[in-house]
Amino acid sequence: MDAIYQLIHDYCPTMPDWLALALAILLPIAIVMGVFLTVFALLTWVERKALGRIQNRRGPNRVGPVGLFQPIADGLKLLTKEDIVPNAADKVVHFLAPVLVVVPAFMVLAVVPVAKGFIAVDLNIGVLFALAVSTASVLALFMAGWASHNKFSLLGAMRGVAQVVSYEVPMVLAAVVVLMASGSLSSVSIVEAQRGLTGWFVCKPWGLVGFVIFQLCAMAEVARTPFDLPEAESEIVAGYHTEYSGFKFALFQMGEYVAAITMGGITVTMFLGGYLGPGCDLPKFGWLISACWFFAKLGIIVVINIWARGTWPRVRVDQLLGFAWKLLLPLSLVNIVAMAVWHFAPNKLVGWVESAVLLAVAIVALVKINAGQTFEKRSYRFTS
Amino acid sequence: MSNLLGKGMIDGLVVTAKNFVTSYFDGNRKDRLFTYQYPEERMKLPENSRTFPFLVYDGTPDQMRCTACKVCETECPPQCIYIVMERDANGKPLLRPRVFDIDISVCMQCGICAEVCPTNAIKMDCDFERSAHGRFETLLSHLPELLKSNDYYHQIKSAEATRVDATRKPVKKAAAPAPVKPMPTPADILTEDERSAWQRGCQSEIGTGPIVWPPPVVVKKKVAGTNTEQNVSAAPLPTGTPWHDSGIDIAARMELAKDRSLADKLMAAMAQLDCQACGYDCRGYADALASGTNSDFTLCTPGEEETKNMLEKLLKEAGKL
Amino acid sequence: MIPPLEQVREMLSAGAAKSSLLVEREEAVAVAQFLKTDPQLQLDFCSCVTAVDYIKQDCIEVVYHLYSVALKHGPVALKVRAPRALEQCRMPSLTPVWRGCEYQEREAFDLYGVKFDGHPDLRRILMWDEFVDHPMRKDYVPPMDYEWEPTPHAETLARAKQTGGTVPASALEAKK
Amino acid sequence: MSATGIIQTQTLEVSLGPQHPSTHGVFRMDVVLDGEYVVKLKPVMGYLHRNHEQLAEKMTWLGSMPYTDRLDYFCSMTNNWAYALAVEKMTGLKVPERAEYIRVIMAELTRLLNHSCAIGFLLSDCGAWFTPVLYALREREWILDFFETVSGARMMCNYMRFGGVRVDLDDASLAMARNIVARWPAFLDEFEKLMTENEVLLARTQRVGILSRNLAINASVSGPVARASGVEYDIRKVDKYGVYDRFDFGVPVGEAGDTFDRYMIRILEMREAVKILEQALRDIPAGPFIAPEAKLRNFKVPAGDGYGRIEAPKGELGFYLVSEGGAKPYRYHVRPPSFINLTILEDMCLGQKVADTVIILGSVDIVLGEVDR
Amino acid sequence: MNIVFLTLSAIMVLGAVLAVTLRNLVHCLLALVVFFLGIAGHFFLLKADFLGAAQILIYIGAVAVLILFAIMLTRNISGTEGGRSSLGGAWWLGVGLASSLAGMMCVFVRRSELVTKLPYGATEEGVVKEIGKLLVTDWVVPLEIMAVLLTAALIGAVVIALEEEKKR
Repeated sequence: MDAIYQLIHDYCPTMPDWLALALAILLPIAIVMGVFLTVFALLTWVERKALGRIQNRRGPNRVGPVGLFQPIADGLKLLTKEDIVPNAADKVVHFLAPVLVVVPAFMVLAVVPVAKGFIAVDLNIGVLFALAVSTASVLALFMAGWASHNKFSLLGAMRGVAQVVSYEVPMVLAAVVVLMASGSLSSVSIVEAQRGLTGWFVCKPWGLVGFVIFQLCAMAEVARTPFDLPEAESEIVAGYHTEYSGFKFALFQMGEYVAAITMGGITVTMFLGGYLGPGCDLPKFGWLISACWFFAKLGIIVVINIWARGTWPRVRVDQLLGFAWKLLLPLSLVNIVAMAVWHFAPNKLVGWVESAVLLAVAIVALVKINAGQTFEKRSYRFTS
Repeated sequence: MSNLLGKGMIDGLVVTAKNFVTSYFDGNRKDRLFTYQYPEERMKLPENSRTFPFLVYDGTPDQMRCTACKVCETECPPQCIYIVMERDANGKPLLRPRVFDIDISVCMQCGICAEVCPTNAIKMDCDFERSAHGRFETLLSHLPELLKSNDYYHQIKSAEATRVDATRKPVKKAAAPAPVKPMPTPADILTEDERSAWQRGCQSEIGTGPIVWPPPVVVKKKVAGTNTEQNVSAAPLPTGTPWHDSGIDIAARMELAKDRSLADKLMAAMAQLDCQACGYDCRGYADALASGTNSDFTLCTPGEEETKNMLEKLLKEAGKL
Repeated sequence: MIPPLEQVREMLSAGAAKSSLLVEREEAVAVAQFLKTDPQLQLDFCSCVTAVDYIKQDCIEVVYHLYSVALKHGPVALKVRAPRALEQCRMPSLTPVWRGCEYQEREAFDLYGVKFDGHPDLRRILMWDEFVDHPMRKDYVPPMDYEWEPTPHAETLARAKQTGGTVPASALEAKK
Repeated sequence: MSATGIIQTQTLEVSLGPQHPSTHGVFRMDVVLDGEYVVKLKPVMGYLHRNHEQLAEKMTWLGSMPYTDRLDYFCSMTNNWAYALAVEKMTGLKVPERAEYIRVIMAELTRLLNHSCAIGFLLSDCGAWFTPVLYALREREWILDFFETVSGARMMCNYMRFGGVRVDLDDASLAMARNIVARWPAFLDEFEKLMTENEVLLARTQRVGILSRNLAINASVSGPVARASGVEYDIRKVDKYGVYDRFDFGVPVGEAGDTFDRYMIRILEMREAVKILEQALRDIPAGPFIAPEAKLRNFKVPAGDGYGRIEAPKGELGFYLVSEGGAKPYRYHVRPPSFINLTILEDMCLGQKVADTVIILGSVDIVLGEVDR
Repeated sequence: MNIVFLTLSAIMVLGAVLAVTLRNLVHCLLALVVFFLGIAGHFFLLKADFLGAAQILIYIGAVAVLILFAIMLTRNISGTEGGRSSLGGAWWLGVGLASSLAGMMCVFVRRSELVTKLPYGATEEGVVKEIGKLLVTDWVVPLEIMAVLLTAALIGAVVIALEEEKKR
């Protein structure tokens, strides 16, 4: 933000001081909102096209050249749709819920370093701020479910709250490993700590396990398949946003998709070395290449989400919670120990091998312990 | 639950990935991306495909094959066809339908009318774009819209059309060639009473009290001195014909007409449909056969074999043949 | 009385469509138990339960088609008759013997008005609960006023009323 | 059975349906929930009741044939065959060889179509976001095109007549049928690879909605649902109707009787159907496709009653017909498999969760046209 | 800077008052959340952003959700059946007590010099490191005790859940 403040002063010194400051604050916000809203619109289009192709049909191809204006068409449709509020609903809370869903999703964007030197607000507690704000969405889920005064949304809300709360813990613990490695909370310094050829944290054993845990928890946090329980269409109609229509429903969708992007952004920042990549330090177009690296990696995360959504069925509630508490949580604790072992090892190779072995043993042990419900191979006899 | 990230899920991902990638290479093959982009890209319908029925005419719309024998009207399961026989001034049937309505909102496209039609007059079309603005008047297709030429029939169903043409022997029109009347315009085609008569007949309202079937033929007569017309329904059939119900089979009908005059026995042998395929209604044809004015006993097409043999037996007994 | 075993077995071997067993209402459950438990018969699969309204003989007949899954032999039609009048139209339910009759007997009750004594949960199954009459009986006259909509059909109804179309009591009752 | 544990929770009365995305039609289940567990479940049906049986009493014998397509609108061919079989049994009409083979081909194609869609919908109830259904629909399109080429309509075929079939199978349509059947093994392998070993699916369907063998027989459950619980009863093998005794095919039988078994039984039955089709298409004889003495109009059935049944994809589909010798049936009753298979829905769902009731209903595979008639 | 401080405090006071006086429990909870946000805002104003983020994470993320679950278990949530007005009889006694307490607080704060000095030389980026060092050096004993306490609570929760499961 202060870099932009200097920039403004160089180009037009005549501008009064408070205007420059205001501009320095508002400009990055405008950029971030603009970029990520177009990314959101693009994401809905990519998802529908990709799911279509997976399912042997062409995705939307009517509106715009290859269906590119489909998100705009959806937006306009939802804008003009009538906004029905059930009369038994709790008006105030019913109105506040979609707002509270969207706000945390966008606030987290403040600490995601999009490119070299391009970060909205360089807080030195970046990651902690991101995780703290993303827990606020729990309240929004409950408000939506409770205010709609509808049994299905109540069930959806309870599932959503349980899911987000129980996946919060392993997520934070998986993030702890990265903080230990980079020594600071600020997202820019985390990215800088991953320089070097195999510098990305994902290349380290504990980094890989941390990445997998963080990615699973992010999918659960944002309720994407296979964890999309809060709005499981086939069971509880549309979960907590059953009673929403018109633009409030659009806000819910926007909140969900933008949260998916921001969680992807944080995963990229922490594990895949944010905007780092060969060529991101060039003087002239360094920042442009680093931006491309960042969005490329974000694309990989989004593709994984869509791919999983097109293939896997949904997990049941008790299995979902069991998976979080009985497997992800202990695994992330062991991951922290493995990180410590790697850190204090005499040299890199020994540390690498030791933590890898420790993690492998931990994973196998945990899988064995939780193998309560084995899947038996079924044999079928054929009567003549 | 614990080994959630096992092999099975990876296999699933591989299958969807393969589908995703190959859809870009052989996307235009119909067995891969099987959706047709409808208005631009149309699916070629196979020849047998059937939607709504239409009436076939040879040459000019006036030479339509339909003889208004009403077999399709009786056989149609949802009862969505309504036919009124055309009569000249003094009420003689002209073997042509004056009114032939099909309510396509009721028709379920089962094709039974085309199957049972003795004169191959009604066939199944394959044009499915029949949307309309209203739910009642516009979905009721009248005679002019239904008429389509035999060449159109050849065009949409060539194999079937040629087969039909081969089997069709030139149908001898019993009645004298009717003077060519201008096609009735829709305005005066369905008067008020005929519409309600049609609705009674067509709406197949189950058990709405005794349905007089077929609906009484209404002949308009000017009331002297006033310009209003008074509906005089044609004389209802003599009540003394208990066998006059197509539901009873021929043995039972002959049983009922056992000790009756030759004309009554001949009438009992008919198919009781008053379909006028023979040029008269059942009563008229039986009287014609009894009085010898008409000696051809094979005109009762809906009666098929059993009626023809019975008529032949009766005429032989009576020594007419 | 329990039908002699040979009669049933010969009926089964004949396998003709004519193998039906007319049973008094009182003995129906006993005969059913016998058919189900007898080692040679073991008719444990009650495939189809139908009510038929014989208006001329003034009786409603309920037909149970029984098969044996164990011995895989053919249908025995167990027929039970009850008078048509709604009050006396009662017969013992065979659901305790074959659980499969539960829904089909409820349907017979719903559409024909046959009350099955001993049925665990005798309610209407296809028609809505406030419906008064039993629609599949031969003398049933459907109410004229199904969901009313002002369409040309209105003329049809007017015409029907004018020419003496009857409006049944059940329709008026349902309207109240 | 409300929780008498430490916290006294309140039960929740929810009605799943008739407007619900996964009840396969207008079907309602009044469910009493204690938390996520089902305490009581009462199915409510009748929303699609068109009184098909009373309509049939007012129509000729042939007139009801197109209405049988609307019973189980997924398998119109097998509905036609069941009705035709019942009437032929009463009139003693002899069906020519070729017609019998054509009927077997059509029935087995309908079985493929029905099972693949049933599994597809079951998986989309599990949450697999419609991908398996669209793979199944892709294959189903080919079979529907074949039906349209032969009978004239994709789903409402109205194809079978008393004594045979309405239109003959010419060489072109036989060739079309052969290459459809040739595609199926590859599709089945792809489908199994996509879903069968998926751990999430295994976790969700194994030991869920268990149906014991005796309860299945006692509640006259038929079709794949019964065979999954260990009931070795397939009407094609027991009654040997049509020419089924000429083909060698197995009947898969499971033993655990849970949702996964019902899923696997349908896949194995599809593989058996492909075997039958290959044999039928290979040795279909020439000859008339309808009995010469079959009459279209004034068709009369001798007085008496009769019960004909076939192994429809969903179970035992039977027709009980009473005739007074007239042109109209005196009594016309349909024995619908889905309607009777629902008797045990509550027994399977007690104690399971809301998410499981939806899958159990999906595994029973009901179609409301047949349930309500 | 004090404009922001004044508005923030006003919002906080409004939130607190609403939290007490609203009838619908869910609305009270939301007012409470607004109050917690106000506190977090103050921390950010004082440049103690670690505390601000922690406040959001702990109070809004956990405590509010805990109260939420508590609300779910109470009977009349919309508070309409209550009947008695929420202020209760002797409300004037409560106000008197509260105002006297507030007065004493102001006096103590005015007198202590804590306000003028930034604690522990908090430089721009050092706060987080400082807190980290302190926690592991001077305050390590309370940290360990709290860790043991939390794990005990966690195990207790699991045991209760298992019991509930067995009863099912």
